[in-house]
Amino acid sequence: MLDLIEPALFAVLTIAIVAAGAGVVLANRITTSALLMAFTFLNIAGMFVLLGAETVAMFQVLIYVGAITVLILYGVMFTPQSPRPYGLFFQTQKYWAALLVVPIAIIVALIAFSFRDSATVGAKGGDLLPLATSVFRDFAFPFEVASVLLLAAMVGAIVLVKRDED
Amino acid sequence: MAVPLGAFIAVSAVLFFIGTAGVLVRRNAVVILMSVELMLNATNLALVAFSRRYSSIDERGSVFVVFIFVVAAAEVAVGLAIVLSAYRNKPTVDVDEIRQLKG
Amino acid sequence: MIQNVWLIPAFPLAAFLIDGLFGRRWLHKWTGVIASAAVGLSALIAIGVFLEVLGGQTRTTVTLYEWIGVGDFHINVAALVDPLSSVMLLVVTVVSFLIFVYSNGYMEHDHGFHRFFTWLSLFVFAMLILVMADNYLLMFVGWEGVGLCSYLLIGFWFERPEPYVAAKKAFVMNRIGDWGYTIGMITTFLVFGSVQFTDVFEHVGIATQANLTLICIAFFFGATGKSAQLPLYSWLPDAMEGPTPVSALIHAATMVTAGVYLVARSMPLFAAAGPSLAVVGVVGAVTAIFAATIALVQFDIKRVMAYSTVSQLGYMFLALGVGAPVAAIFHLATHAFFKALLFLGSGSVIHGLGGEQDMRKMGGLRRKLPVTYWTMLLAGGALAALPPLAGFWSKDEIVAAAFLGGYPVLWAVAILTAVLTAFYVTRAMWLTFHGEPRDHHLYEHAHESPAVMTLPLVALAAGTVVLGIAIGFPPETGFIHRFLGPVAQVEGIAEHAPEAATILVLAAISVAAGVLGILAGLSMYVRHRPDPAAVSRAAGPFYRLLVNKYFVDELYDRRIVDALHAAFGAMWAFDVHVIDGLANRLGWLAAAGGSSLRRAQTGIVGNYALTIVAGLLLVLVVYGGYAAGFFTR
Amino acid sequence: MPLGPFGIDPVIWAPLRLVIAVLLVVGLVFNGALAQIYLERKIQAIIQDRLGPLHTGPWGLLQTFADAIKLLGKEDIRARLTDKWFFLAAPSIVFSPMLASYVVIPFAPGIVGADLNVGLLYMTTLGSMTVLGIVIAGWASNNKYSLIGGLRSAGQLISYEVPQILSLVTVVLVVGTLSMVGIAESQPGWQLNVLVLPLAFVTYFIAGLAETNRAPFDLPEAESELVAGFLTEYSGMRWAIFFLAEYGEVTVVSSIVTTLWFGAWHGPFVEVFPLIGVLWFTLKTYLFVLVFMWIRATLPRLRIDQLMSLCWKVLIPLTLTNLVITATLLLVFPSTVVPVAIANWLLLAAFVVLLPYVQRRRLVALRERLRTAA
Repeated sequence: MLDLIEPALFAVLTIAIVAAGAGVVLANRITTSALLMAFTFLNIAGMFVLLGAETVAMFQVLIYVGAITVLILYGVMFTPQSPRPYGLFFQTQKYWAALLVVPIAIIVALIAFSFRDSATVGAKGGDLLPLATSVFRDFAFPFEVASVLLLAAMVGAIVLVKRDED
Repeated sequence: MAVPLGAFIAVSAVLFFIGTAGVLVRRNAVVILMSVELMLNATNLALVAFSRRYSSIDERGSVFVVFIFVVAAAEVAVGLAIVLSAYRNKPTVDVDEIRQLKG
Repeated sequence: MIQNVWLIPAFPLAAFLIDGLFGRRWLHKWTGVIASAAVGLSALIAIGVFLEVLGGQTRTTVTLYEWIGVGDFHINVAALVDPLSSVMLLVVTVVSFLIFVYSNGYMEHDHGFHRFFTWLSLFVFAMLILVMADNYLLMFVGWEGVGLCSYLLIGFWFERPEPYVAAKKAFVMNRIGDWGYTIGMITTFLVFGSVQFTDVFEHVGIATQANLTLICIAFFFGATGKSAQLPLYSWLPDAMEGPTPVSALIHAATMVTAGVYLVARSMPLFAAAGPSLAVVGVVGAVTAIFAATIALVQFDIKRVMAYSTVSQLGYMFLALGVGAPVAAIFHLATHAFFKALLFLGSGSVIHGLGGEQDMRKMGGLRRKLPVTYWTMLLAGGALAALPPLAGFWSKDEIVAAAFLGGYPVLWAVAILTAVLTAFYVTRAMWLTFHGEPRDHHLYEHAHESPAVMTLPLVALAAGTVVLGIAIGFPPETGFIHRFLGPVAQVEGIAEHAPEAATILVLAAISVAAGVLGILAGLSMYVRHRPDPAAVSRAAGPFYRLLVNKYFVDELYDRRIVDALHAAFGAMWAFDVHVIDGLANRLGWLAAAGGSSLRRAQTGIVGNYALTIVAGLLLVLVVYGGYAAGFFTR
Repeated sequence: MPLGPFGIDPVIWAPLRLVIAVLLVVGLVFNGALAQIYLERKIQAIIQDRLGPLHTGPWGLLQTFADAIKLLGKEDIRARLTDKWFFLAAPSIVFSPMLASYVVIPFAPGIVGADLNVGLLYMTTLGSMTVLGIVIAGWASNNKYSLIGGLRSAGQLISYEVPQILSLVTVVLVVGTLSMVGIAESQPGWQLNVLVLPLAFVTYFIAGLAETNRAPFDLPEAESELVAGFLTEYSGMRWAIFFLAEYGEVTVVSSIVTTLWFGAWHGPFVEVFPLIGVLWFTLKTYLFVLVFMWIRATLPRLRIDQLMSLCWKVLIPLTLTNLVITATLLLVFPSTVVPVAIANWLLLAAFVVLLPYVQRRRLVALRERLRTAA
């Protein structure tokens, strides 16, 4: 019975992710979209835990839920819009989009099942040490470059939003 | 009984294309940003799954997740800044109406 | 000490950076102090280096780092420290230091004070690089650097039109000369595969006579540009529009001697290429007498000095040409002192008169400016080659070398020039300091300069008095000869072994020439017999020719500049119609293509994203096709 | 079939254990909050030379119970223009992360919900989730004071997370583990981390004050300017949940301080009776809760710009410097923490001595600028 806990959790998380993700796209209120997005992020963090990557899961929550969602909520609150008829809700190209995206999604999802777990990977330990080793030893330079990217993005965002005369 | 790797990848693929669909069909620029975040998250999921289950050598896949965090944060900051400054010029976040740059 | 030779240019560079970055906002008057102190430190180190070279370190190469390394071609940023460069380092730093100190007083009330010292420091840095370089390319860096600083400093008072026109002229003429230098350097590289002095000089033998001559003539052409020789001399008199310390430092003591230094440095090349030395000597002699005649009739005190400088530089080239590089460098050193002194003295007079430069408005100033008068009198004596002042020893060696080397014509020209030199010096001194004041208003307000200006004058005067006898006695075998021996010991140049009697006779003749010139000047200006005005009337057309400087500037304008204008017009037409036309057609093609593709750009972001997804679908289909084997059969 | 503790089947034990733990923690938080409210009122009263709650029960002990019953009994009011689901969800979003953080707190040897190897990171993560609830509460209230309060709070929390995490990282660098139990075990006896990293402790404590919206950083609920911030529209039990969350957060921050810097459960007799660790832990934690109250009663509230400049111009540079110095010293002297301790004490001294001086200089400059502008 304990063996079923993991698939059961996986099923719950999958349903939550797909439903909430679809909700983000379909919800007619933007705040709902934002909250559902945060919910999707949380569930993905759950997936990470299921995969045994709890450090990444923590960072996922810290960054996506704690920072990015709040940032997007800020964006939502600073750009209020009057309600609009549902006909104007989607872009005019929605049928084309559906026609293209659905087959691709099906193809890719089917291809995805062709990946098999590697035989040698047994029960790995936590991912804290491997992650730290990779980031600070093997990928130290790209990591620094990424931090410069972040700094540049921050400066760029400030410059873009700053009003001219104050 | 462990969940097979393919299942994780499939979930990731489905979420990715949900995000794609969001980018393609929604008019609201903020929602488009959210959809992009969904796509990035789907990528994260695939990367972590591969890194934990597929590679028999090490777990470097997770490092790319860290880089995607960085990129996502940068993307959302700059994206929102652009949306905000566009909103200041013309009070709309509808991407169909922001088309002054057309050729 | 020699290993730290890089400190010598480092100090002026640091001063340049400090003054340039912080001078305008924070340092103000301190810029002068900083720059002077930096150059003073350089001078101290230069003395140390000189003493070490004296102690036997006759040839050291100090490499700082590799600058260019491409295949077999290696150029280092390296200093070559030998007697020649150590003497030059000493002269440059010491004279610079004195002039820097002087400038603190002279430029005191100028609003560009910090700018002045910034450029001046940069100049000293570039000059030191030029002198220290161990290869032609690094030397060229300094060469161009001093040219740039000369341009900046001549045009220092750019608010007025004359200075910047003069600056432009100087720059363009230097560029023409640099063209020669560049050709020389490239040819050197092609012939020898290296531009390093030691490499080149050791392998002189591998080059053909024609190649060597080409290299030497090209380098000498470069030298004429920098050292204001015929035909590229006419920028130097115009350069007097710059501040007087600049004239003293750049256009008398240091930069203009770069050409002399270049030829002296390249002596092994010149010696191996026989005809080119003759060219150097003839050009030098012609320039000497040519400039001296113009100096006879100028009324601007600084222009007299400028033409005098051209003339004296001609002497140096004459010396090089007759195979006496030691005499040339000796004269370079003494000239640096007494001509800097003359310029600074003129500056002191100009300063005392509130900016007046016309000698016709001066007169009788010896009572008002005693220090300036006495120091300038010494310098004038040195210029007129009166014993025992410095100019006598060095100039006498040149004249003697010309005679002993078997060039009697050049010797005669040199003697004649000496007479003219003595005459115009006497004239300038008399008009400025003696006689009755001709402009009483100016005279009333004239005043002696402050100590910060007069002390350098005194120091330079001391140098003028003792330098010649200290290192030039006894003639032909003095200290300078022993020290600079390695420079002179070049194949093809025979060290003369003159007899004492010959030397005495030659010296007597040149002293007599000087005295003759002085007496002629005195009789004309003190006793008015013959009256100068009458002489100028009698000379008529010749006098006009001199006053108008042989119409050289007009000749250049009419012949060369106009011809260039015509050629450029033709090129411009070609550019507009053919090249631009081609580019425009291509641009039109791209524009037409672009505007036809423009319709695809709807401006709706979603559409673009959709095309990306369509592309993804295409990739997947193709990939699937390959996987299924549709395309492989 | 393996047997779990107490002879119970592990399949049943796992959820049972969860239920027990949740019940325990909820009880802990509720009772802790009641006790803290009583303490707060009494201490404020003592500092302000008053008597405080007096009449209900002996020494007014039952006053908070009465208040709690009153709040529970109140009508659940929701204004019509509020955003229904968000309005209802916001208190839970604030409350549940706080509750979840108790999982990793090491009360005593062996008494811990789960010894995660990323425990500290887990706590930080949960702390950052609170922001979401506050922003949503502000937005859902459809009230400008609420909205501004919520956004201010979000800005404050996100800003102060940076020095907070940087302070924690210095400790992690010294200790070498993220596990709360591991950190607790690393400081037996008198080898408290506070002796090594006093500056990190001070900066963390300041940032913790801001993270819990406590005075002098209680901007989001600044009554004088924003009515009650994001709480304006809330009343009754939902309001109470926000307050429970706040007191819970205070306890969590105090627990982190206790664990990271003051040796967690370590104290006399712990080796003999492990359970006595709970007592030591609680005593230490409540000591810091008292400090929180003391500060609230003493210091005036900061202005929003002062708050932000304190964070970005003082705390973040300070913690960054501290982090870099600590990391460097640990690399240079891998076997001893004495240099780190010396550097940290020196930095702390410099901070304490120089801060008033720098502030005065800035004030003078500001006045000068205002005068010239006027």
